[in-house]
Amino acid sequence: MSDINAATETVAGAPTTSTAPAPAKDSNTAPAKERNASLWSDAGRELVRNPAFMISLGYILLMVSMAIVPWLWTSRDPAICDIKQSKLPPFTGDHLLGTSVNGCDYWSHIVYGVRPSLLIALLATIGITFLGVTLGVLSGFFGGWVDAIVSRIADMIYSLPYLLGALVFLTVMRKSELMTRSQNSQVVVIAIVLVILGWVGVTRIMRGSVLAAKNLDFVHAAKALGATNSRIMFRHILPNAIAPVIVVATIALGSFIAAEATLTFLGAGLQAPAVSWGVMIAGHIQYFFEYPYLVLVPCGFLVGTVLSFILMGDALRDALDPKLR
Amino acid sequence: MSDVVLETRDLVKHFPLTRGILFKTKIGAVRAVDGINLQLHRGETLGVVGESGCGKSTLAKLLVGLEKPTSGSIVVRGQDTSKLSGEAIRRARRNIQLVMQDPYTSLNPRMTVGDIIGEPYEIHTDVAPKGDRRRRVQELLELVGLNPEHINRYPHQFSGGQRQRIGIARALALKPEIILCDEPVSALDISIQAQVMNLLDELQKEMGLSYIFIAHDLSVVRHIADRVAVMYLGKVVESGTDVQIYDQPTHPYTQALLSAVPVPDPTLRGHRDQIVLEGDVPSPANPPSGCRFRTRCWKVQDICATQEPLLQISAKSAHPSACHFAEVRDVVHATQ
Amino acid sequence: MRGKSLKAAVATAAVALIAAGCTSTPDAETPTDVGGELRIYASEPASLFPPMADDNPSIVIIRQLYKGLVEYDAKGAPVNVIADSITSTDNKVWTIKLKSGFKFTNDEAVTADSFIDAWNFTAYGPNAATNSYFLSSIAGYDELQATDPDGDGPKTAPEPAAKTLSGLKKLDDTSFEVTLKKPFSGFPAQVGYSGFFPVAKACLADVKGCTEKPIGNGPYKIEGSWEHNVQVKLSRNDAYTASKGKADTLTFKIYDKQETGYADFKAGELDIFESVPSAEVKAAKQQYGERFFQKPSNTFTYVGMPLNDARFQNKQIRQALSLAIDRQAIIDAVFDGRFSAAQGVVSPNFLGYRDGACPNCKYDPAKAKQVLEAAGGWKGGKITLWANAGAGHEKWMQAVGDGWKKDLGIDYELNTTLQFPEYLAKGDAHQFTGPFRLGWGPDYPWFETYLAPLYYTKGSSNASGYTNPAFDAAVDEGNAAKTQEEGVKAYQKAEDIIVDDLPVIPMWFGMVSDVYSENVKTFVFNPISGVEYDKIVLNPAK
Amino acid sequence: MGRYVIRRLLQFIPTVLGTLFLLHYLTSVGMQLTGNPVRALFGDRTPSPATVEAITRKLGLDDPCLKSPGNPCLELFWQRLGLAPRNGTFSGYLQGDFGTNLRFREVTDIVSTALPYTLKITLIAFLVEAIIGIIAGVLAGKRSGGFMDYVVKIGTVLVISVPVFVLGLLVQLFVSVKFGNWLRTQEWVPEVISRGLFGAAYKIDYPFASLVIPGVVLGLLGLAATARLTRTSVQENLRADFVRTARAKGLTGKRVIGVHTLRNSLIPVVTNLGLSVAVYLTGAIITEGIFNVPGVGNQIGKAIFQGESMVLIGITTMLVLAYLTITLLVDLLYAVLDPRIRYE
Amino acid sequence: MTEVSVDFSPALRGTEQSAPLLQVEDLRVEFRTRVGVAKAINGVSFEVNSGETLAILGESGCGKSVTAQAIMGILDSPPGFITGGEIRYRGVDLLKRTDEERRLVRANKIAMIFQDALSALNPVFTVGFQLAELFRKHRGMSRADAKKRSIELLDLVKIPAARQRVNDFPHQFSGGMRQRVMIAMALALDPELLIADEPTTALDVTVQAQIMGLLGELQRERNMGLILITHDMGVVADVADRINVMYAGRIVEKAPVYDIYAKPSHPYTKALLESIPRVDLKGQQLNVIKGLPPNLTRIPAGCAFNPRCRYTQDVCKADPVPPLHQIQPGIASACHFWKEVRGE
Repeated sequence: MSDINAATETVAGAPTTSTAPAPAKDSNTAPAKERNASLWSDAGRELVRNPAFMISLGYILLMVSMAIVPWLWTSRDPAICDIKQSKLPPFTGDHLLGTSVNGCDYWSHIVYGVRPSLLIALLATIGITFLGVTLGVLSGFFGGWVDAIVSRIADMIYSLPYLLGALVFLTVMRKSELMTRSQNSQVVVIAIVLVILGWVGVTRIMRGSVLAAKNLDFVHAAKALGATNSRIMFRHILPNAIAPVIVVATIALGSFIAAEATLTFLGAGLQAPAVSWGVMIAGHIQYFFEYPYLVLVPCGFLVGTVLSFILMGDALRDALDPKLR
Repeated sequence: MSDVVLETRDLVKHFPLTRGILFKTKIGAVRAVDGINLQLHRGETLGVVGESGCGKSTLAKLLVGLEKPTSGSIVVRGQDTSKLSGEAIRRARRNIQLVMQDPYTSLNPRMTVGDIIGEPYEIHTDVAPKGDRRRRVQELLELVGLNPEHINRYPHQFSGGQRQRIGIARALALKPEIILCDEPVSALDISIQAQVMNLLDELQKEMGLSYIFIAHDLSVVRHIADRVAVMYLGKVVESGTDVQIYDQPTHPYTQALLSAVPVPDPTLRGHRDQIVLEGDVPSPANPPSGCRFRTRCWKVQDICATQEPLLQISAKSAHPSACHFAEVRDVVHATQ
Repeated sequence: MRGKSLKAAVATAAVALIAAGCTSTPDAETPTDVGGELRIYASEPASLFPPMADDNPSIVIIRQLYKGLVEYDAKGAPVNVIADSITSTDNKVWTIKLKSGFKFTNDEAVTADSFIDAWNFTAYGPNAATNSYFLSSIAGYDELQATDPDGDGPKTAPEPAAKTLSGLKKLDDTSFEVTLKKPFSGFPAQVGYSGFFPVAKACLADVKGCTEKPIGNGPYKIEGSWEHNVQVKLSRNDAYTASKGKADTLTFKIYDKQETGYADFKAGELDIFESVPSAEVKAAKQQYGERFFQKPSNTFTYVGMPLNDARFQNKQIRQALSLAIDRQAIIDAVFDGRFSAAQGVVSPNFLGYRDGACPNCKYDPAKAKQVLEAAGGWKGGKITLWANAGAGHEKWMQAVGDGWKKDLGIDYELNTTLQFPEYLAKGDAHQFTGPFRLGWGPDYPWFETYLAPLYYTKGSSNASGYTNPAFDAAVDEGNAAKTQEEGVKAYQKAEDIIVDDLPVIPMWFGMVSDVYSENVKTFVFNPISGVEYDKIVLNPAK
Repeated sequence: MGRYVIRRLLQFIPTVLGTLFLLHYLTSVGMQLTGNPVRALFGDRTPSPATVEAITRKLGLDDPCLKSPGNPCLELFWQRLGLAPRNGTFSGYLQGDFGTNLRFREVTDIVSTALPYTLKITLIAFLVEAIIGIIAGVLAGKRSGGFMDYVVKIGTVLVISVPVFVLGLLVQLFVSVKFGNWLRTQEWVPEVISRGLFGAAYKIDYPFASLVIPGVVLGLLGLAATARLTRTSVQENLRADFVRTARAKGLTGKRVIGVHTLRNSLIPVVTNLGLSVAVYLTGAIITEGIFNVPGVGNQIGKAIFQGESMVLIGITTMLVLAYLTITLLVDLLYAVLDPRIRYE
Repeated sequence: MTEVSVDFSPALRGTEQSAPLLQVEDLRVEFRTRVGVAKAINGVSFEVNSGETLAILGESGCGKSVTAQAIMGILDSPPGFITGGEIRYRGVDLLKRTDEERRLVRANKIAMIFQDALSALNPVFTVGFQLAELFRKHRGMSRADAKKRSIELLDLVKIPAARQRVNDFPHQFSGGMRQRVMIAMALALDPELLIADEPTTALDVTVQAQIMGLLGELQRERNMGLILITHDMGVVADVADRINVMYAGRIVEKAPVYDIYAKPSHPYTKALLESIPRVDLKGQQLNVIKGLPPNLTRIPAGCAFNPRCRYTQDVCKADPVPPLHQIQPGIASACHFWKEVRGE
């Protein structure tokens, strides 16, 4: 299949002849366009054309704007509730999505509930990416005892079932002052626990990528030039190994949102009166049979968000993986 | 000889084979490079030829410092680089630069051409002041026949031959005396090979470079090399000028190798002295005793198994040849 | 008196509410009533060994396996079963005479020793029996406890001073004498609790074996052994001579979640389901009609006041807070009416209960504002409402807070982060920084059980830290009273003090919400001991 | 191979010890911060200190280190392992003593009753995941961009994004209760289907049938991963030269896919399947809870919320060992599937 | 995986033994990729007869491998589509036949060997399995018989100790031995035509000589037609009878082997010959072909070689594409200035 690969290989850049440099007028306009002709911009162009990606992105942006400026989306204060207005169905009066058991406006809870969910997921994702990449690069690049220690710890975490680990950590952590102080500190604690249990996957991917990248010719070339270890790691290996991590991180972001809901369902996540989708679902699950919308509405938003992140990760994977082109 | 820019003395590289449950013990070694003596003179091209598995790539890695030799020394301008460490080795490396085989993998796809060629300056910051680097990179691009305006492009926007030029430009950045070319054209299309070989030729003349040219393609080596060393299983079996090696080969392995090279001339069909070797190259982990080529050699006698032939000039070989029964035999030309 | 039960259950499952009520159908015994299998919704018991079983799921089954001195009639009054008589002249020294003819399933006769040995076992500290507490009113109890001298370590604690209770005296094989530390008129009612049940000698010798495969003296005996987390199957004990069980088999099917059990009931897998999930009550009422059984129960939920906190020391503040809670609205919204709003601090099923005993427990926002103003208004800032984590209390506590915010303008926050052990410990140590939710279940059908433990100075569950000599005196008076009427009067006096002082804000009493299948012909319910499975008659199989 | 296995087994030791210590430490800190779990047994009533103490001592939780926050309780750890004496005797994991729950039921007993259910549900989930996942993955991979490809892509993404507790409840409501109740009104449906298969909870009368739906719910998540992995793997292998060779050999399409592509594609899938089994053994905390399966996951869930540290540590130890063993087996299986891999 | 009906002697209906072994007429193939349509083959015609060796010579991307795959019917589709032309085997246009008929032609009538034997052999099956598969599926042989035949085949291609090595996996063979296995596989069913796609590119020269020798020997013995696809002008000079030179999806020159080296008629061929170093000549000046082969999605108008050609004039830069001029019988060139090129 070498033929057709070669045929499409040079398509991205205009073919130029080496002996006769391209005419000057051509090169005046070219650089601006060429500058972004990297893997990422190729991927970017492809993603823009991918409807699933764009819809997901739009949805996420919507959610993010709710998280940042919830008051633009609802004029109601989610903390004002009237028990006598309990469990109104959607589209009753001025309650777009009805009211919760406590008689709180459900739409305002949806709007204000995005923030903790997204925040936890975002913090946890940043955490696993940072920790996972660092440890993965170190253990992949240096090998030896660094690798042995990281691998053993990774084994430990891996062999601890995720949910079990999270529950154990959280039931311990929640005793600490951190969990009782404010919603934000609860968010941080949950994110930390998710990071502690989540970095292993990223580390393994990163380690594998680094091991593969370590033997690439251009790394040898840099070494032969006398490049230092840190230069090789950060300038050469990292940029080339990071793509799969970004894909995994996007998907992890989605799964963390779901994880927060699951932990809350199990009573180890955020606690009311904190407003989050997880709290909304967990708090109403017992009313599911009679008032299914109380569960299905926040679930719908949750699934939409998780779905969006996963679809984005998926699209990103396809766009970044030259093998699938 | 004062103009020797690089010399290897008994260069050896063994990769240990280990086994063990908790603690690894050495149970043997892959003798990739097993005692090699080479000399490279200023301005000349030394070709190193051999089949895959003969230790060519390991030799290349040793020479540019990507591997540490097990024993022996690599002397660059009188300084034994294999004994250096840290900063000193990085300085020593400036003098010997590498052009790699695969133009697709040897350039970092995430860096622009300018970054790739300019990287040597960032590593060896004293070579060029910061403000001057871009200009120098553009000069280099021009030197290797690329458009200096393409400094911001990425490698994948170039063809294989152009990439190989980028690789050469990178190697030239630090103005080294020696360039080690490890199969620089074998991954290129035939119509492009000649472009790159001619470029290398021109650069050598212009800059007084010395090349070590490692390749499996004997025709290419013949074209470019002044002197040639033939490797088999980690050892040099024959060395000499290109005429000596190609027209008067004395080692049976060299002869077999040369005779197998097809010549693009159908009129020579059936008129060349063809030697077809049997079997494969033995494992370098367990090379034959005595002469390593004896298992495939048609001249083999008892002495070959017991006594290792030295690489030396003998009665029937005017140039060094490691065979007890060295004898000239022209296999390249038609025997009509 | 399903005891304690309730509370431990609350600790684990979400809103596990248990019930007490009265029989729904008149007893009509005919020989054809016998037979069939009764499939009952149950939770995993903690133990099937009476001294160790203090949780409701265990007690429900133990009541079928064992019989005690007394059981309770439809009004909750004790009726002798194994006891022939329980008498005292001073409410302090009680003489108990036993009927003869009762046997354990291993043919061991039930004698005075069966009780004395069991009670000594339970009371003896190192045996670590969870029901030990119930014996603490008997003279000599303290000598059976060993306390770590320095309280800090595994150094083996000293042996207790005695191995048997000095307050227990065997008179002969069928009678013994119990001496209490203090007079207590409720003693005959108290001994109906399963912690006072007799235990066979063989059991005391092999506690573990007897836990898995009990040797009882009740209307049913175990089939096979306890199948953990799956089921406990009982069959009629024909050697039991008092009123025999009706169904041939009682199968207690064990569920982890109410919802799952209810789904199975709807699928026809169960005959009796207790505590229909709140959200399904309305539907159940409609669907099952007659077969839906609802009745107030004895579990009491309240919001305790941290009386050590200066902000809550003015009783008018407490009254205002209480008046600003719309109990019925919360019950309807959050629990679909599965509670009955508290009108006092004692269960409606108990002797001495009075409708509307607590004038401050009605929702009256106007009066609340007025009282608060009279008290000088609220200057305490945000109120922190406490509840234990993971037990489903957030919703209604939130509603309480929302009410205060709306009617009194007092802002609140919720702290529901503590797991039950820590939460309880915080209560024990009077460390709550705001109103806290707690519950209470009676240990025996006697008014006093709602008073002394909760409000008596240094009472065993007095988490508010309330102390009032007038109240203490009223309870003491009731305990020593010669007649029931006198006692109740004294207890009511004590209740009046509480509903005015409001050391806790009464919220509601539980509501039994049971459903039973078409297989059940007569459903029998006891206000104290709950569903009487042994008395339930099944329709003949089709 | 033998050496490799021995080396891997030796590597188990630090991992297991590390996990054990981690759990030990966490639960100890939990107790140090929360207080004695025994207190919760008594609910609203304050028990007498003597009683609490007696129970605590009997449970082996009377070590004073459990009262000083942050103390790693090393002595207690060694005692639990059975490497240090407690009251003069060695009794810990090494001696087969895994402690008891708060009601003095032995952990080994708890596990041995719970394990059979979990094994059954694991088997079902595994079969669902392996069979459906691989078939769907192959169909999707065979024609990338085709209908099945989209079905698998969308299906798997949906399954991943719906939290399992929501999924479980939905399945229970619609499949087990609504559809099941209708089935149960149909005379012609055998009970094993109507009551067993479509029951809302585990039933002792139908020990296998009633585990099928929970098993399927459990297997769905892994199924998504397996299908995707198979799909990618098949797609990759279909581009491989040896598949081209197989076609050049004039083999039927069925054989090219079924033999030459599938076998190679299964290699990465096997790892995933192995890890899934490890997850099933424990990951059923929620699913087992919803369907009332008295398995290991259910016990773990209870142990966590009731602070039964001994149960938690005991079960988890066994799970970690199971996990490690499975990963080792998977690696060995790898060598069987891929002759290029040799372990030394 | 059993075929429903196996035709053990698949003879294609309508074939005439008198017709040429293979005739390709105006074949066109394009690849529809996301970045555009790449015209890989733009009207290629040639024929091969029994016992004859036709070399298709060209650089990577010129369409020579695609031609081979199109003939074999193993083009990856999508993205590859045959958009026109005929491929006649013994007079029968294969493109008009059903997939099943085409499948039976493969290996039975036309076989193929690939460049990289390591990736072309399935790594997870033994060499014996992959050989025997042909006999079992196409000839319906028993396992034992098929194995016996496999060993004979390995003997035929001179693999030492064939009886033992038949159970080895591909990675256990050296490069040369693997290529011998490939040859054995291709010859198993006695095809009439063998397509060798760069069979020695991945091999060392000494091994290359062995393999080319073996191929030639077997071809002579069996009187097979051989299409040798390569970029190596040396190899071609040694073995080919006739040569077709391809550039940008077209044949630019056809000639018998002696003529082409002696007197090339197309500037591309000529430039190629001048740009390759020879092992037997020293000091030879290498002529450079400037520029790059064209991008197949944007082939220049007119003669595709015009931007790199030293004979280029305006006529070359405009359509129509220069047709193949018949110069002498058997010699044709697609250059307007073939006379100048030939120096006539």
